[in-house]
Amino acid sequence: MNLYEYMGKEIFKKYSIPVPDGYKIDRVTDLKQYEFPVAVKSQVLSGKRGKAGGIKFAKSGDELKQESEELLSSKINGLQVEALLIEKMLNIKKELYLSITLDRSSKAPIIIMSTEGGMDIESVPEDKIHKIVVDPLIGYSDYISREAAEFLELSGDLKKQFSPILSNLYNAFMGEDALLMEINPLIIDKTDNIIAGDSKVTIDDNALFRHKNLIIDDPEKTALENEASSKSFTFIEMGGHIGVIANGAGLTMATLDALTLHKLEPRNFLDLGGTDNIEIVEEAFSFVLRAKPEILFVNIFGGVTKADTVANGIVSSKKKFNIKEPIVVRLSGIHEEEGRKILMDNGIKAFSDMNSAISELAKMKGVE
Amino acid sequence: MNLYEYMGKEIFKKYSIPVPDGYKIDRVTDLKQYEFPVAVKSQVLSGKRGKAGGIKFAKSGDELKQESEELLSSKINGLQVEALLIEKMLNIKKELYLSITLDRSSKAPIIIMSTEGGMDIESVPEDKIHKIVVDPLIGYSDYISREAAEFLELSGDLKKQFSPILSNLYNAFMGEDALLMEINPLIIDKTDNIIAGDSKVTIDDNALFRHKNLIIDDPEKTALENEASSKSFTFIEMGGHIGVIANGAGLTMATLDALTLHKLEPRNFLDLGGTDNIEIVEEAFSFVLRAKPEILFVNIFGGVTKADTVANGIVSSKKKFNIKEPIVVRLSGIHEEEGRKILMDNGIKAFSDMNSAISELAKMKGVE
Amino acid sequence: MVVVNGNTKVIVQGMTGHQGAFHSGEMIKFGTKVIAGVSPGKSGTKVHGVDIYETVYDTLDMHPDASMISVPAPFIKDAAMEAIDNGIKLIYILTEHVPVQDTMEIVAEARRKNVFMIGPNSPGITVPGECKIGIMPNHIFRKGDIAIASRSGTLTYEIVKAVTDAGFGESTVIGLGGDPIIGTTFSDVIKIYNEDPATKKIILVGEIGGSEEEKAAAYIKEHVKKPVVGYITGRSAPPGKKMGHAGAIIEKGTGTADSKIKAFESAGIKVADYPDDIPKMLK
Amino acid sequence: MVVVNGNTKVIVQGMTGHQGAFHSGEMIKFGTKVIAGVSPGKSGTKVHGVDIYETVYDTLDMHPDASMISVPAPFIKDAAMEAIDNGIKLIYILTEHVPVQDTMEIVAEARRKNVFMIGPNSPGITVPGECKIGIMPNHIFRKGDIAIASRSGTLTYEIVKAVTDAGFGESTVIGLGGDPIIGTTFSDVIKIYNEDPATKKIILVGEIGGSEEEKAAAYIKEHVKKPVVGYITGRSAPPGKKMGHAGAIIEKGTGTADSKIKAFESAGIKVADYPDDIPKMLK
Repeated sequence: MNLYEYMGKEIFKKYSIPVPDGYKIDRVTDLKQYEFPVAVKSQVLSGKRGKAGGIKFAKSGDELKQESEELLSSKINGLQVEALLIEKMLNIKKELYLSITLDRSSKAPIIIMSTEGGMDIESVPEDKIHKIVVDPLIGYSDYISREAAEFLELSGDLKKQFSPILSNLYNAFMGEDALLMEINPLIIDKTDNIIAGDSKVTIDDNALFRHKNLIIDDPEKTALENEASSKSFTFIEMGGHIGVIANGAGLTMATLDALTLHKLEPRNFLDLGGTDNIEIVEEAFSFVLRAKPEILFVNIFGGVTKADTVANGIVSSKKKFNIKEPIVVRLSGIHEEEGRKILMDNGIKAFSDMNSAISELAKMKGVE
Repeated sequence: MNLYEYMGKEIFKKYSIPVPDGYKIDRVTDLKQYEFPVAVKSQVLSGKRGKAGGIKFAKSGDELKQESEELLSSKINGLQVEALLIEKMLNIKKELYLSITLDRSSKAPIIIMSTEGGMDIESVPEDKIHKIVVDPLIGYSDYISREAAEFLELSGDLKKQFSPILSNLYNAFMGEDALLMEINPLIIDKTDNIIAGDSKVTIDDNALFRHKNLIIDDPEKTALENEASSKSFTFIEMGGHIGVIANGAGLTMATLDALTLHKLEPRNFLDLGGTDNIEIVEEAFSFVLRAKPEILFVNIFGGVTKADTVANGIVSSKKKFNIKEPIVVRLSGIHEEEGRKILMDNGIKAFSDMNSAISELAKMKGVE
Repeated sequence: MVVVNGNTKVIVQGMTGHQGAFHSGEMIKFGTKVIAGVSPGKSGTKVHGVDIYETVYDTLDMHPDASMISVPAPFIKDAAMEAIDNGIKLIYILTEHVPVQDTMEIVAEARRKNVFMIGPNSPGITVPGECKIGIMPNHIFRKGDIAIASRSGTLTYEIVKAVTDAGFGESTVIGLGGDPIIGTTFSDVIKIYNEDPATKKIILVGEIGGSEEEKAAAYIKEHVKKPVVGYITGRSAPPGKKMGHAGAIIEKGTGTADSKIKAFESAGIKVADYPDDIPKMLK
Repeated sequence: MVVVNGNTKVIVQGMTGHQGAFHSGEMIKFGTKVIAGVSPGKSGTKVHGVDIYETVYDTLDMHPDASMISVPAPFIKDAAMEAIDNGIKLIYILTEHVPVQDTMEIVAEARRKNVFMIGPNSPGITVPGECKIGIMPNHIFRKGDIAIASRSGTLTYEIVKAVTDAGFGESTVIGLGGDPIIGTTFSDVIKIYNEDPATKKIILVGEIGGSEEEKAAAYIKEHVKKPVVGYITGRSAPPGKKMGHAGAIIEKGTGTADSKIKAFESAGIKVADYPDDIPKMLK
């Protein structure tokens, strides 16, 4: 789950990483009198927010009110602005880049840093970027701060300020089960204080049981997706017309791929998981139906999930939700024949292989 | 440094390990009204304290006062009782043994447990003792509690109580830089609560910089030893007559060994360490002199410590402290000849090898 | 035959759980030597006639070679460390939704102790005719000379079944697991398959995210003479959106379906568009 | 010659400190290739003409083989981890009073990365005519065929000098360190000395506490044909009292001077009563 800037900065504060004085508002009436000038920052989960006009400045209460009103009624890179972070303006002397993420290759946390902060890190040349892999069994050690401070050309008091910032960022990364913690820019201001100018934080959804305080709706999900998530379904809305229910993430992805290659557009991704329970099937249908697809496609390879159970679930869902949209089913694996018989008896088309099922869908949509 | 029972129990409390209700007193006037019966436990750093009469029981305020007065004016196994721990009596159902110490061989913490608690663990047969080595890079994991609980025949609610006790004991061991944390007995009372009946805790002196709150006089050292320790000397008082100053712990021990083999009894162990400073030598003399030896023996192999510096230190000490006792010196290594010349010029006997010096001492004491 | 064989002695941590019990039964039917189960608080009971113990330590006198771990995600780290520290040399983690930092520590410890680790979030390993550790359906396999490695679960069964239905058979099938950090990866497994005399052809079922497919392709280009067929799923995944597997996040620049397909093709690997196309590409 | 030779390139962590600077100078006089120093905040300066760097990482293009670590005890763990994680394959820790739990973690990490670790609280390693890493006085050595291992500092010099004065010479001298947990122990070093063609005779200088002398004796009994002379210090130590070295705590039952002397004698090791007796027992 990706967090908004203001949420990431709350975590930074908790781990003693300096952030600018500021506060978050949801509406203009929440604005407080504050030391001017201030930055008015749209809380949207999008890169290049500044270039897209998502960050404004205000020198007075009137300006602040006006900029806030405008931003709160606008979209930044297609995303509606729902909240603002009002922050004291910093006098920037230098901008650095600092992040910790997971390195899949070394299977360990990796610290990434650059003297070229404030811009897209992907556009910074390789020799301006330094990486340090941290051994998870050893953890953080101070020499890492020294190596990093040297690369970032920090000495004296700046080095003294920087060392705990990096070790605290590591503690935050491990302590909050993060997948990414990025500070871009890490600002050195004109009075030589180091402050986190921005935050980009991703938390491991699988570790949320250790962070009960963080259990919130994922800002990047639709309301329907969040609701499905609370029922433990992985459900993602997409732009097309074919509602999809499949079992296993890999098979579900392969289903979407096959549909797309046939010029059929999926309306959603829904992984039924491994279950042998009719009610779970009904619940899956309830989410897909609320996304209003034109046709429903169920693609099951039975194993843990028995094909006849799914067939019964489809039949009962059809009745329960009074489904008028056509349903195409592919059932394979454990109890597939029983399953297909149940469906046929109830007037639902059922195939034993994926290709035939998709051909049928293509015929129905007239793309073949 | 070994801690008194009440100090160890303070640490246990800090790490949520249950201990009996109780309080420590230094004098009888500190006694409080309390739920009777109580145990009155002498705070001395000696094993077999119970057998030696160091633990009494009281059923009333009068008994408590009387037992406390008697214990506070007695010696247990030769040690003066300076403090008592007054504790609520427990109704004991079963006694277990549990400890964590360092295993030099596997170079890791080792958990030792037995169902035969309350007695000297050395007298318990091997098959009644179970050991689990903890990998220091991995740390504690819950399966260790399960393995231990099974060996200790704890199930159900007792297992649930025990698991955090062991993991907390491990946390205490690591968190307080301990060399030993022992609970003997670990008591199961008649209402099936698990409680630490005693504590034996040894802290790594070298890690005291991380535990400023623990910097206290070592209960097992004499006042003079503690004072020397505060000046960073390793100084130990012994029973004999020859005051010893040597450099390096190994050479100092070898000096004591050689004296003992010659039937000469050392008054002390004092390791001068590696120094090239006359004032350190003077300070070393000040401690040895306060232990009132009959003869002084200085045994130096110069390296970091220059032999001539030591010679000058001996001469200045002799003047400063007006030393009347005979001084025998052995100087070898860097600047040994200059050193011996300085001593000879000042009327102090100096040898180049240990054997000759010790023969001279033997002659003086008439043991040869 | 790879890593396991007909003599491999397997314990199941979490054997009394719903998944553990069901799949242990299937494994026994397959012919796997399931010698013991471990379920704290359930020692003394039996599942499919197999004794349940309190700890892995209690099973050591039966000399287990491998452990299948099927406990809830929050307890995976403890169970895996227990298996590794008790000297088990192959661990397979079925469970999904394991926190990735826990996996990271398990992998580091497994490497240090030379433990072969499969998963987490994996369907396991199957060597037809010898041993199955995991949850792949028994009936889809036939002993043969095609080795399969996949990051997916049901999709693997789909492909195994297609291969078997087309008249081929499998030498070894390993489900690597769908998480961003896993014990055994494509680049580990491709070396093993290349050296396995029972394997004549190889199928790699990759997925968007990470760069393991690209690394395996580089190794294949250099070292592998056996024919390899590849399939990559996630082509239609919206950038930056997750598809159930955390491993399916599209990473900036690398890790896309395109980059993986290109890497495969440049290593001479035939790439299938649909799972069903794979069998004909083996001919 | 053992572990190091005339080509061993050495860095010194803490080279600008009092001890670091003095002993680096002595090492250079001995002939050791001291290629760089590491002292945070002092980079750009020089000690004995050798450049000082901010981090071990900055010295890597000179390909250091070994690091002498002489920083204050609270910083030892950081410095040692820095050396190990930067790929240095021999680390020697001079510093005394290192917290034993820090040492424990350093040793575990050194083992995992196959690093040869000497110390802490050790005078180092000297191979006369080749290389000295540590603080043993230069002038007491003569190249020869006697290898010495000791848990002590000054007592080692005493014995080396006695050996040299008696007309013998040394192949390798290692001061293992006086702490309860150390990187290299008697049982490690006895194997190395036994296999070293430059070594004809061996001297072991033990001390009360622990069971490493006993373990080495068992190995000698089984495998070592070279003559071994032993010396154990701490015979007169009062039970349970510390003698400067934490390693000198008398442990219950084992680890006493008596048990060590008996173990030596039963392995056919001649045991000296006084350090000065050792040379005659070599004859």
